[in-house]
Amino acid sequence: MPWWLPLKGSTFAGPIDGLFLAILIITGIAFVLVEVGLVWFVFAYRQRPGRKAFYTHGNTRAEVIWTAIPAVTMVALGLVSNHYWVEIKGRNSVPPNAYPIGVHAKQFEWQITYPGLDGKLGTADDFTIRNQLHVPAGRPIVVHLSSEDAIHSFYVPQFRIRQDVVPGMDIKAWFQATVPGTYELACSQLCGLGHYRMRAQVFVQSPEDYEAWLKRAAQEATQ
Amino acid sequence: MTHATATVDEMRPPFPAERGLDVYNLKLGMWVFLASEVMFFSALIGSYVILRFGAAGEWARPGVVLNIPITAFNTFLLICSSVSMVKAYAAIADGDQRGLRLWLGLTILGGATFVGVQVFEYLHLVERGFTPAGIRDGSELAALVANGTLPAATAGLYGSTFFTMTGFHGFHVTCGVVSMLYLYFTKVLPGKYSRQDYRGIETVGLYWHFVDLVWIILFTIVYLV
Amino acid sequence: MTTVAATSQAAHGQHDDRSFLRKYIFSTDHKIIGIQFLFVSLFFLLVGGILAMQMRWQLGFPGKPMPGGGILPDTMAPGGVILPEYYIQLVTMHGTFMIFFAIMPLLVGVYANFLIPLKIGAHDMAFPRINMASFWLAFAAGLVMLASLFVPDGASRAGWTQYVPLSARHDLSGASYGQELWSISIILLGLSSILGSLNYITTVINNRAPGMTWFRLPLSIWSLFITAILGLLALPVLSGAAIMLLFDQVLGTHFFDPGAGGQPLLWQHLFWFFGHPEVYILILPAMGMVSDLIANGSRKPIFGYHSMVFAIVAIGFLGWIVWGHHMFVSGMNPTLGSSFMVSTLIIAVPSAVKTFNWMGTMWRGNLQFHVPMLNAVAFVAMFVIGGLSGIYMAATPVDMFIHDTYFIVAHLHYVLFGGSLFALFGAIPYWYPKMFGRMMSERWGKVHFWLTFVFYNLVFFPMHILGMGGAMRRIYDPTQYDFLKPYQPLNVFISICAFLLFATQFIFFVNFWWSLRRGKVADQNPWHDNGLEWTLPNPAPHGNWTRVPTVYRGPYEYSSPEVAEDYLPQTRKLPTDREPASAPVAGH
Amino acid sequence: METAHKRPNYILIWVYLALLTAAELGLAFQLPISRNWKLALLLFLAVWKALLVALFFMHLKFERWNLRIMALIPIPLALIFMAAAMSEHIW
Ligand code: HEA
Ligand code: HEA
Ligand code: CUA
Ligand SMILES: [Cu+2]
Repeated sequence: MPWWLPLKGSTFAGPIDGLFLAILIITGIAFVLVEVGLVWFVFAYRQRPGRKAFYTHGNTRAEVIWTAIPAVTMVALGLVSNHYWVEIKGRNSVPPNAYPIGVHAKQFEWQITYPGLDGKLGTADDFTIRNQLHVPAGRPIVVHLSSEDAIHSFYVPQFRIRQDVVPGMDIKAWFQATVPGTYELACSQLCGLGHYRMRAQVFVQSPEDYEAWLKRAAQEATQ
Repeated sequence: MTHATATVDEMRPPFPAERGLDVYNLKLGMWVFLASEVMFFSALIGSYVILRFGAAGEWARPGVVLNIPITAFNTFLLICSSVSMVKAYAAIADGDQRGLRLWLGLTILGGATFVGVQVFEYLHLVERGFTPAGIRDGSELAALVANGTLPAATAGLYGSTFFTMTGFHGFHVTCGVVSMLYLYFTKVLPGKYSRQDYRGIETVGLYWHFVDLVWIILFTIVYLV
Repeated sequence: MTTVAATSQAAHGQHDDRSFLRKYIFSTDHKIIGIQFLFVSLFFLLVGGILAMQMRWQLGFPGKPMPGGGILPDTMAPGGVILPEYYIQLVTMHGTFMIFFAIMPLLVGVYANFLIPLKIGAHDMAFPRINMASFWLAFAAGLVMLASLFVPDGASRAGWTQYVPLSARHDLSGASYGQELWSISIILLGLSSILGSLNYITTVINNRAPGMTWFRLPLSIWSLFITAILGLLALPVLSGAAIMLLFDQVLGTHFFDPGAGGQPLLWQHLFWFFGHPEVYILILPAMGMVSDLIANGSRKPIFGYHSMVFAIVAIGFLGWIVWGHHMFVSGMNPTLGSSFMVSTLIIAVPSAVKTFNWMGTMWRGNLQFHVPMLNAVAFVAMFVIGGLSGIYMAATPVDMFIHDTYFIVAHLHYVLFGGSLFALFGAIPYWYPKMFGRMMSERWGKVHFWLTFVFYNLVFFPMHILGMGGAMRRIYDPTQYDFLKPYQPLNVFISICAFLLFATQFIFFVNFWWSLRRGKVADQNPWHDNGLEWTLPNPAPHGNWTRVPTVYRGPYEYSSPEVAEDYLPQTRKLPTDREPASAPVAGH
Repeated sequence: METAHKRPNYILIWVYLALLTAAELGLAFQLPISRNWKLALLLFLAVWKALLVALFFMHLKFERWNLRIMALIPIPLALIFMAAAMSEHIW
């Protein structure tokens, strides 16, 4: 049974997993400090007959230390995280050359609209497929998210990407898949009784395969 | 707090306060309650501001839908009832029972009339087709939407926010009137208040002025802006 | 000794001749109201637990008929097989009951009511009748919420966070009255909490005994005071939001209806602007009471009392400016996300102060592991885990991955169960004698503690791994997803441990009821505590004090060199103590 | 800190409030100025009126500072909330 993060399927996985590990180390230290300390005290200072506790009201130096260290760590962590956050979701983080795909969520399915051969959404040759997301590997993709009814959430664990799909808002999210293969697109925002089965398949293909598939799919769609 | 040092201070109640802040429980409690009321109205008004701010297309001109003159009158009425309330307070602080009865009576009257007028206003609006759900088709206002005097896009939001905010204010006024009536018959008429103890009056006054204050804000941002 | 004097007076001093109804049902006595809250919210805790067990069955054994599930109507679980729509109701009601009707009333309703007047030396709350109203409103709210489980189409189906438009539109949720009843119940609850809070605040500010200065208040009272402020200012926002939601549901208004220009995100802002202060409402009282328990169990003054107070205040304030950390991936303005991340991370600092000061309190103490102390130490150990997992989600890029996964579920149970509930398992036996005059069984208390501690960790720690694997929350049947299939054995394990955890709770249940009648009669100050409440007989008489006590020192003077025994009650006058400056006495 | 306060002239406050309301009405419906200017001025007047009521009718002017604080606490919170929620639309 797996016990660590899923396969690194996109360019986001590197930094996010790195950050996760960094936090694991920071919090790990704090965790060990506290738990070991507690266990130690529990044994070292448990009640003994005729012993009186050491009477003290505190120690300013100690308190300053254990206030300052977390403060510094947290600010540092905040700065680092923000750096990646801006790259991933910042206002103009979407690369200009990103390949557009329309994703329309409705109870309880994903309608994926492909830009057709001209690579542009909103043109005549767009075509739509249910619950199948094909993306070329090694190229930034921008998904235009829209919702029919409730709030859904676009989530591909291997890509480490998640973005809520809110009715009445058009939200863009981008990612760049790296490892060809098939994955699952999960809806991760409670959207009704079918929420649990609102899933689509994700096919990451080499650019060539993708082009080939696109041609075929486009023809089938036009017939 | 010892009162010895205090030179005559007309704004300071003669009766003893509890320990702590030297403000008696009832008054402190009312202020604390008002703090939460501020948050409640902030939630409603804030939502209105946010919705209007984010709304696509422009907002309906108040003058077109609402009946400004009658509401202006209502506003004036509430201001008057606010001053009569504070006069009632001043009267009993001087131990003037007649004054208290008179002014508090006027306050109740003003409040009740305000509610009455608001009910009338609501009926009038609904009749013209303005409802919490938006604008009723086939109504007088629907025609205005058709000929473009009223923006259609935001009509729904307008109704929702308008009736919720003014409605809850009206509800607060009603509560104020009821509690003042209660005091009037159980305490004021029997003459239970005196210059030694008029906590009930000062406290209900605080509530009443707050409701007036909320209306001042509402009137501006709902009826004028 | 003043202690004895005071009590004997109190004992004879007040004979109250109130009818049974006035005394126990429509009582205005803060102690009775606290006890009423205790029974009611323990019942709801049980309900929440039962709902959780059904969830765990479905998650562990999807699609298999639930033992005893046959009794459920076919609209919920035909033949005992839980339906998706019923599962969502379970999740929603579990969260709602646990947060709003179990933990919140247990911490605030019970202990703010019971402890504040007793610990500050007041006769009762500032507004006893309002206090009673607050209880009955909460009770009504609970009944409404409970009733919603039995209406056609069952209870609310939108999660305890009630995200719109799902919660606002029946055609989306498939619920009928359930949604409205949720809103109504929450509006009532909000009113109840506001009335309660204004009572606590006024009482603490105005009705402290002479000599009970701000910095002589026990930390439990400090935290309950700050909690009351949070409740006072946060719940009206929730009520306002719930009212708008209700209007959207029944009047056809458009606040949250994107079709007519309404904003779904507005609901999330309103909800979480309440929601995060709410979670501190759920932890601060626990922290405060744990501070009392640890100082008592360590027979040592609290380490850094003042910084503990400032930490409480800081957490209370910061709690207002972090709500957006629940909305990082909601489509909210990302720049806003950055600022919310920073403010969220900062909260680790006051929490650090508290954690390390608790440890400082135990350091070189003379630890006595009575049941309350055991649970208090467990609280520290578990809250830290929950708090630290909060750091992962506070980091926006990581949260993008783990948001709405079981990592969150693990976090919230570590802070809510490992935190709040363990604190309660400590507080309940600690003040039990003050409430009922008898002790809860020490032995069974220990058994319950150890079993709970073990099973609890076995249930919730593995959820971190599920979350790291990307397992989503609020999923009826995880095996739908190929990438989740390998985790199913883990789900089975969690479920089995959860059943054992639940079973363990019956030790507590029985201990609680059994001790009411048969428990060992408590002597006056069973824990050798310094607090004012222990100068009264058990249970404390109506009106508490005949003569308001005078306070000469802070509450944590354990093992003080000034006296032979290892505790020094706040009311005990030593030759060196001066009388506090007298103040005008309460006039009511 | 115990200072002697004279009771304010309530009728005068009432006159102010009435006049300000009249001014608001005129401003809103007669004055030919840009929408934003109107907005700013109207809000200014509304706050002014609110202050009059709070300070004189509710006696905040004569209260001790810690009670004033109590009355003011919610306001920054409300403003923080609105600012954050509105920033949704200015990006
Ligand atoms: C008692 C309730 C409680 C408490 C106290 C907390 C405390 C914290 N919570 Fe938690 N939270 C919840 C209840 C609570 N939370 C609930 C119920 C949810 C889910 C809601 C839902 O969606 O259903 C949630 C969700 C939640 C989220 C949203 C996750 C998501 O949905 O994507 C986030 C994100 O930032 C978060 C963060 C934090 C942080 C940073 C703290 C901090 O206060 C923790 C601070 C404490 C510590 C850090 C540990 C002690 C400190 C030290 C040992 C010092 C050393 C530490 C360091 C140097 C790091 N919480
Ligand atoms: C304090 C809060 C609290 C507590 C104690 C619990 C307790 C438990 N919770 Fe829950 N949980 C939440 C708050 C809580 N939970 C919240 C807020 C959510 C999110 C909901 C949402 O997504 O909308 C959630 C969601 C949640 C999920 C995720 C569901 C999903 O997303 O699909 C799961 C899954 O396993 C779960 C399981 C459990 C289990 C097994 C317990 C067990 O610990 C239960 C054990 C039993 C008890 C603790 C009761 C014991 C009874 C007594 C001691 C009473 C004795 C009575 C007398 C003396 C009279 N919970
Ligand atoms: Cu769509 Cu969940
Ligand atoms: Cu939070």
